[in-house]
Amino acid sequence: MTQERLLEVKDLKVHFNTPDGIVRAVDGVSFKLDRGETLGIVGESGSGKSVTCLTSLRLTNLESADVSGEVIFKGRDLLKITKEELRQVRGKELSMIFQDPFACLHPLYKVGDQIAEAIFAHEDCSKQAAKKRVVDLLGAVGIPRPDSRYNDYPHQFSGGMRQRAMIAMALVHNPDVLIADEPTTALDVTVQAQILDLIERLKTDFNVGVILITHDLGVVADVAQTVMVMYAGRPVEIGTKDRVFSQPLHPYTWGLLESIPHVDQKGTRLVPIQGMPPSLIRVPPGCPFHPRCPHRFEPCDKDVPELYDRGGGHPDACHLSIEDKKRLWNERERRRRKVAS
Amino acid sequence: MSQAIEDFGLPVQGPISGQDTEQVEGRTPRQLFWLRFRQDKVAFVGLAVILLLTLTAIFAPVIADKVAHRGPNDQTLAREMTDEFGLPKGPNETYIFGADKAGRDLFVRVIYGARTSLLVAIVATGISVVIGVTLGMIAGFIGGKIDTIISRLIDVILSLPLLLFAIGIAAACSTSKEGCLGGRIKPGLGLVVFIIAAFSWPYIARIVRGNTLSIREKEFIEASRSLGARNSRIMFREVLPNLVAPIIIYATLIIPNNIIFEAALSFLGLGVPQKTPSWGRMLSDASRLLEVAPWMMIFPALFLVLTTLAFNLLGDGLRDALDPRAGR
Amino acid sequence: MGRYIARRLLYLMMVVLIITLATFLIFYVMPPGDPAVAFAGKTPTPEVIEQVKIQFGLDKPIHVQYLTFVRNIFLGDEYGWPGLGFSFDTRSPVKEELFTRAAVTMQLGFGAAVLWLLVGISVGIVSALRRRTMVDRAAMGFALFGVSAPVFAVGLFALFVFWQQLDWSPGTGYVPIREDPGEWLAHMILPWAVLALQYAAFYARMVRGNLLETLGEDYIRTARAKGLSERKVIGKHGLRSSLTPVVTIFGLDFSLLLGGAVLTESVFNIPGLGQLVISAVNRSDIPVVLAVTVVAALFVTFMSLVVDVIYGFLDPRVRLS
Amino acid sequence: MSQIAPTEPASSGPGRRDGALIEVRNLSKHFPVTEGIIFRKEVARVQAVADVSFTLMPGETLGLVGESGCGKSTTARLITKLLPASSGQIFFEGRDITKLSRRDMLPLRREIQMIFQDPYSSVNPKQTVGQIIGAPFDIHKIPGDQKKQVRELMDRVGLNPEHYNRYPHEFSGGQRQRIGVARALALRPKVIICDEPVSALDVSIQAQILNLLEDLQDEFKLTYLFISHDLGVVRHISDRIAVMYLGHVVEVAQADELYEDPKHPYTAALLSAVPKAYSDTDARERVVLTGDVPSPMDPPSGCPFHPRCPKARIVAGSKDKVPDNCRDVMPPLGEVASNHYAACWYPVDVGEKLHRAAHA
Repeated sequence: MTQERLLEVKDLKVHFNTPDGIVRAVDGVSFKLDRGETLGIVGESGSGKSVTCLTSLRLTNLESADVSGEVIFKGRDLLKITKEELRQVRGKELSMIFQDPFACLHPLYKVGDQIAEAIFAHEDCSKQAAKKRVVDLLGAVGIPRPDSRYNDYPHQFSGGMRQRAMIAMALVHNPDVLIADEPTTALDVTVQAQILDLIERLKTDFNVGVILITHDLGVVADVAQTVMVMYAGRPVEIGTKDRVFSQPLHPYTWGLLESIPHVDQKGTRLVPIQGMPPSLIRVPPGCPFHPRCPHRFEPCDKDVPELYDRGGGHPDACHLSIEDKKRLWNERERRRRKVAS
Repeated sequence: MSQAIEDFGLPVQGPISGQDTEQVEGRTPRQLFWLRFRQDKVAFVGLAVILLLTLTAIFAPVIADKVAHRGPNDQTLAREMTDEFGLPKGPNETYIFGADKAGRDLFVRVIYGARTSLLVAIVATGISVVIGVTLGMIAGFIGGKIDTIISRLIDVILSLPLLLFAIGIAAACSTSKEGCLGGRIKPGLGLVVFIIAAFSWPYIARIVRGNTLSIREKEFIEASRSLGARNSRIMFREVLPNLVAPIIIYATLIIPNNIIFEAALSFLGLGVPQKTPSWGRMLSDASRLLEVAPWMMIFPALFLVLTTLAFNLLGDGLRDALDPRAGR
Repeated sequence: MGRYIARRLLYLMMVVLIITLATFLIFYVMPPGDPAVAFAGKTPTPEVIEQVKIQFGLDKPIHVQYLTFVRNIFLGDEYGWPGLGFSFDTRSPVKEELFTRAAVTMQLGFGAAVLWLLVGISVGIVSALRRRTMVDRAAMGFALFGVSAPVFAVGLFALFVFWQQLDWSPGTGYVPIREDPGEWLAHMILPWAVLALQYAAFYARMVRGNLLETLGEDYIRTARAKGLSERKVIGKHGLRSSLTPVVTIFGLDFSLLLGGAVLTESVFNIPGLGQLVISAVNRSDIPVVLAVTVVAALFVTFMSLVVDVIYGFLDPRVRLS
Repeated sequence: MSQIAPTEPASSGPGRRDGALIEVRNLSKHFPVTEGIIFRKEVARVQAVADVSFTLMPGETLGLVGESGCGKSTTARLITKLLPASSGQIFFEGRDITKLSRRDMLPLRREIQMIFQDPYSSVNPKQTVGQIIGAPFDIHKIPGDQKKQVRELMDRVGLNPEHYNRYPHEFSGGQRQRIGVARALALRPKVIICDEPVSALDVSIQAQILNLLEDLQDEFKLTYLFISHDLGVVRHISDRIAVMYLGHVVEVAQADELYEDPKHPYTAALLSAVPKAYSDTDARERVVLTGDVPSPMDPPSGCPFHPRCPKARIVAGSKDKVPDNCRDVMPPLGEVASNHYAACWYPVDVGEKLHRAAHA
């Protein structure tokens, strides 16, 4: 696998001005994406994972937002380039698919034409040639009878097929990066498996970098190589999938892992995270997770922990020393296994 | 604000603490409404104008008697206010709005006109709200054949050329003193109110039906049903409170329509009786003397537009405050 | 689609029946006294009234009268199709008078409709795209005034300003286009503008609201994400969704204009259907009022069918479900 | 590859046990699809629930799992009589309640309660928490200090009783779900039907509610019918599990047995499709089904799963063929192992691998 840096987000902040106050939707996010890599971004609702990616392509409503930081895509800062340059990037080099395939296709145009439109947006091409390419793509993403399906309207497609159509639309120009924002949340689990399979296959076939945003740790564990966990607009840890799942470093990640009921094993009592996610208008001072954290100590409510590698093998944002973390996590693991057995 | 912001769970406000069970700082719906409405200065102006007009209308006799020293049909000073050709004179210090062609004080008549306009519009709106809410709620809640019948009735009435029908009814019922339908509907204010109410309830009914349909699908209705609540309880305790906001908004918004409706009928000579001062009729009188007595047109027109504008401003403001997702 | 139209047609037939019934009840059953008396002249003798009754079938039971009335509309009467009756006042068939007048009202309506669509839609679009700017605020302020101002008040005011004061307008009245196209136009501009104002204001508000709502939809984000230019995003994806519902509203508004033109015609003294009705009402010429109302209602139902069919073509969800 | 003959006909399969709290026998529900503007005529029907039988034993949690549109929520609404059944019977403590009128049903409403999915739509935004939780007392005209009882309930489900007079919008999703739980608990029911009670919640909040439900079950000896599409949640909370597909119950078994040894190919595919955060083995053996769930308006003939079934293709030995009986005859829900029922002509053998078998 070639190590080609495709995307680098540096200290991205997105603050929305609302009548109720400033919403710190994204508050200092940095990550990198290489070609052929799948980065999974996990977090609960309101953790800022979607806004991070939408803002990268300037797709959020930025009228009333303060955005700072950099989004370097193949050497250019997407937040600084002109609208026309940005348009050239969108859908050609960097494509996006969204959560709700029911709402993401225009209800009044044919599915095929909407995909063809993505072709015409970036190259001159005869109608017939475009149509042929669309039909081929629809076939490639697994839509049966693609030539007659070309003329269907979105409401004639099932949820899974619409998401396939969206993926086909994202792939017309062989992009370098595919951002998938909760692509399977609205779908049933058997259809989800189909779509995840498809994304996986496309990643290898087209050698793209994929960012997969989800709230489902299982989905991330399934397809990602790198995992970034977000909480209250900030990343709390970034690492390879194996490290984050086997040696998680942040108490929030621990809480998440312990909250999920397992398909594979029965009977353990769940350990929920106490409390609820904070309002992004009034993020707690210090570490935003400290009010819910069972391991909080002196500096937590004052100093914001920076995200860096404290020796655990991957960066995290927590004041605990690496020894304490290992000890605490192992204790929690032991307790959990004891209850289980 | 765009979709993105809603995803942050904004409704959850307040300092967080260790427990999900801790309180969230919050305000009652009424407080929220007031908070938003207070910031809407334009709507406030509308409200102020309406209050002023209402007071003027209520105290019209007092103002006419004590301030202007004249009644609405008082022609004793006719000679003073008509010239040698019998044409009315324009505004002066005593007669601030001038006089009409019979030499009556236009200011006093305009004030009394506010009375007629507001009375007819508010009573007619009240009746149409009662009918509209009842039928709309029944149609939306019970559904089935009853819904089909009521909905079709609404469709048909809304697709009638209603001014023509109104003219027809007004004409049919005004041919003689005994009214129509065997004397049940007498010409006069009552007839005008009846006609307006008959044609404006479908607007309310349609809105109420639509809202009821969407409320009916909510799980709290099922919850109530699964507890064994009867339909009457569900309608009055669960559905109706959720209809209050749309009813207030749309009632406010059809009042100006009804004011215009009354004025239109009177303008065509089919509205309120001759003697009753009405802006519509004043405009009709003015149209024949536009060249010589423009004030006869300007003042009633001004009051008419001001009134409807004020109600529309208020209605828009209420909609923004009660239902921030709609519009804007 | 065929089935859809067939079903709509069936429904429309029912509506027409209901409308004729309502009209008939209003004019023949609601008023006290005898319609024949009105027709028989100033000092009717019982013999004359009796004669009139027989002549117009007024002696028959009311339901027979109704059925005759409906049959005449659909099948025609002794004066041809459609049978709209005989005027008490002019003592001639209503039909010819009605169609002459309708042509005038149509001229008024078409001109106004073109004007309000152009103005309303473009103001709405501009307002939505320049949201929260001075342009938007000014446009919406004016629109609010427009929806609040009754057409007769605006009409009189316009006459006062443009005719009396500025002398730009030739004033009230109507000149047939065949006599003098220039004069025709000069006489129509003010009525068009006045009639269009309220609708233009309403359409501007509606289009603005629709477009803003559409621009918040997920598929607009998709359109941007695939690299379409902003012009295409709004022009193709945004406008298509926000203008499609306007078709329905326009169809209904335009068809109801026949009723609404009464006031404009009255202010500007234009000899259209509205004036015909008002004069008929004043002379208790019931058959004329009845005929105009029924024709207006039929026009509405016909237009709603046209709108439904057009809408079916514009929205595949309706067509293909 | 032996064909296991069902031992018993469907109606007496898993649906008949002595001492059952709730027994559902051959329950069906179809919704007419009507057309017409004035006179509506039925042009099609959606078979939402088809010939479903199962029992709910006192004190147990029966999980009802399936994908969207499989009829699990409709089943819940049939049992709570929010919808009338098209055919079949529902017994509560041995008594047929299928045809009871609202009045006769009223006393039984105290015994069967429901918790709903959407914390935002399941509480009336115009009522205070006190009114919402107090509604059961009003409706059943229960004497006593209602305010005190409501406050006790609020305390029990983890809400601050001080918030008696607050409106729902002042609460978070998890707290609102607690309001719904308190309302369901108010009349001290024997059974609570939980319709996707945690699906709308974030994982950390979801765990709080699941723990609460478990605690309440112990304390009040509750029986749950727990409906969810989340297989992890269902396994966590259920003693027995019924799997639904296109209106049919296709498999019923003890939770552990079902997860470790699924007999119906659909269950096997469903389980393998769940992405697992904790998966120790990296070897993915996912059975990726082709196609979507068919429309319940036009369900396939025979076994509803046959168009997507990998096992049927293994049996037929071809990618494009299925055995005739799969295509033509709906298999009854038969006992394929002790207390393990599956509606399949060719149940999955122990340890049999289905993944990609048919697609290879």
